[in-house]
Amino acid sequence: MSELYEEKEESLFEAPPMGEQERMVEAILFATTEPITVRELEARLPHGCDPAEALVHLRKRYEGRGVTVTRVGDAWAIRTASDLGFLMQKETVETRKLSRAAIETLAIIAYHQPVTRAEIEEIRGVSVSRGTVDQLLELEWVRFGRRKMTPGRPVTFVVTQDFLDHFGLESARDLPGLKELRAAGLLENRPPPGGDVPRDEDEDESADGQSELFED
Amino acid sequence: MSELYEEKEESLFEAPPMGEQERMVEAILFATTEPITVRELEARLPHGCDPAEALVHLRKRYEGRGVTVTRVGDAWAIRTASDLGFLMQKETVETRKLSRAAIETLAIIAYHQPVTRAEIEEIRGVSVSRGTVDQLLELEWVRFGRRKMTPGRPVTFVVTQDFLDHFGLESARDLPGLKELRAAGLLENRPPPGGDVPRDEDEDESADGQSELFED
Amino acid sequence: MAENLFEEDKVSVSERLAAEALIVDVDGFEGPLDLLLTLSRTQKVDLRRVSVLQLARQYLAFVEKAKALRLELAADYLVMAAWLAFLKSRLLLPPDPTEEGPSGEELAAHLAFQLERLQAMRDAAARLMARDQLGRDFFARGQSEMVTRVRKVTYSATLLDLMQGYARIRTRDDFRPFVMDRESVFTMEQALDRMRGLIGYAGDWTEISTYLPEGWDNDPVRRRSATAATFAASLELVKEGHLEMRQSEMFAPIQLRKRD
Repeated sequence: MSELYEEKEESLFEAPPMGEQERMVEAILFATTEPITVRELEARLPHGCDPAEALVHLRKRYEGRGVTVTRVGDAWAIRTASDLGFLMQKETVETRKLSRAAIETLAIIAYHQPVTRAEIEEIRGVSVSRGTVDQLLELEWVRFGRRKMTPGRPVTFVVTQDFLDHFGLESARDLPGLKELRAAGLLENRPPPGGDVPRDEDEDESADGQSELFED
Repeated sequence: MSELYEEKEESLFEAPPMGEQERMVEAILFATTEPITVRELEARLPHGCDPAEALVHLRKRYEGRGVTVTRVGDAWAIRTASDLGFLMQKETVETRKLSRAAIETLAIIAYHQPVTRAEIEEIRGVSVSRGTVDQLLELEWVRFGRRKMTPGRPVTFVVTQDFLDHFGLESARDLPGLKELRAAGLLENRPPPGGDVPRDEDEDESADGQSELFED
Repeated sequence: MAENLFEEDKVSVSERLAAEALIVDVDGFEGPLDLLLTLSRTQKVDLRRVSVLQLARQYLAFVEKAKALRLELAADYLVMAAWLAFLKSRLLLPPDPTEEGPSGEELAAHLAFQLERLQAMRDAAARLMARDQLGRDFFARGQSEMVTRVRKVTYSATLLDLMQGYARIRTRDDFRPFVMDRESVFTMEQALDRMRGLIGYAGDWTEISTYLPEGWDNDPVRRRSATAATFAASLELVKEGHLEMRQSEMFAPIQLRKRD
């Protein structure tokens, strides 16, 4: 392998050749169950390594194989190919059934993040029961995000890396149907006409969120 | 892949092509918690598969890679290549739950920073042992902040970037307040006597303190 | 929205049957918005083209029916009913140019938007849950590798631990024995004493508020306490046969008169 990368060797100086770096990244990713960030990889590899580039090579190498190199937010993990799930009955873990309220709340957090409790309630039309958010926090699928710059500075909820990992998403941008929902204006936080609630600043804020991530 | 194995296809009849079998064995070896025998593989693969042969191919494929297909007794497993063991140090780390005293001290520092030892003791209602603070310093979750302009000019403690990273926070200001904790169901439901918990001043104070640290 | 104005109240038999089926299942709804969404499906149109006027009628019919069947409806269903009745009148009457606030059409459009957004989130949730999931369709490494050469202890704690720890400390002091704040409490005994001295002069019907002790009507806490005590004392005196009490309707002033 290493001859492929020989032309780089003079600039890498002390760093191992790219083929070696790829092996190292492979070993580290195989050894753990949790996704590992590029930063962590950098810290664990010998000085001067370029894990981001090694990952590109490694990912290509595992294309179409029984296990694949998967991106999870800003981290990476090896996961079995999902078409082989039928072989794994033995490994399947029974997950707690989420209530319909919890599933809807999770979807709202994912698609509208960062989103406040009041906004979730506005969308669902009912108050969010304590158990619901509690359950999602415990699963570590959602966490507290940045506070909103609106009166009362309410906390917000966002989804986590565990969430992305669980649903096989590279990033929150890859949520199914996100673009269409955004184009249809359904991710907006439209205040009721007449403006009983002074929501203007909220508006600005939420535009920063999920919807604006895609402006580019 | 499958063209390599075409000459066998007539005997395999319904079995998937060898390339597929190799993928399946790869996924199973990756996901099982224990090394797995050829007989067990046979039981889990679709009818007519030849796991022994798939293993030969898979083993060859992983030759010289970061991980290898290794025989363990009469079973098979994927293991880190022996020359890369030095990368696995982090995997041998033993994790222990932080003690209650340490968690409480850490929480107080996070919510009230910059905070002196005397202030921590006042909030916790017990004296803070040296070991507790040392442990937090060693973990690099807290560090010394600037001295207070009060008699004795006591040192203060603040939380670090490592702390924020570890707990998935964007800033210590995003930590939820008591009311928000209660709303999320993270607090046993005890009615606050006399209406509100006297937390407002605290909140202002900590907002002041923290903004000093994070605004710039 | 204009075409709605000419719509007849033509609720078909099948719609009515559907509405009755809904009522039996009133507990199955997560609030008024959920119910409205279900009702809107009977219109079998794109949610963006849903007739809000028709929807308001269906909802109001539902609430009427539920009342007739004496089903318990939560307060928010009734609040929504009141709002929809208001919206319905706004949609039916020609707009009054002198009136402030949003037009009926704007309100209707917002309701339609809310319904569409809720439906969109439900669809999104369903699509999310239909994805391949970790531990069900694809899998993580079964065995993390343990190399025993280097041993180091790290400590872990989660954000939940941290927040719960903090909450534990901060709520520990919330518990103190319950002590009544006597300063702002006017007792029934005090009120009885006071009333006994005053009723001799109450030949005509007099409002109960005039019996409140002096100096207790500025602070709302003190006023509440004095009102409650005076009222309780009056009842006691009625029971003893010294007083008569009357009230013409709910929330009307309560009046007292000495009993001869």
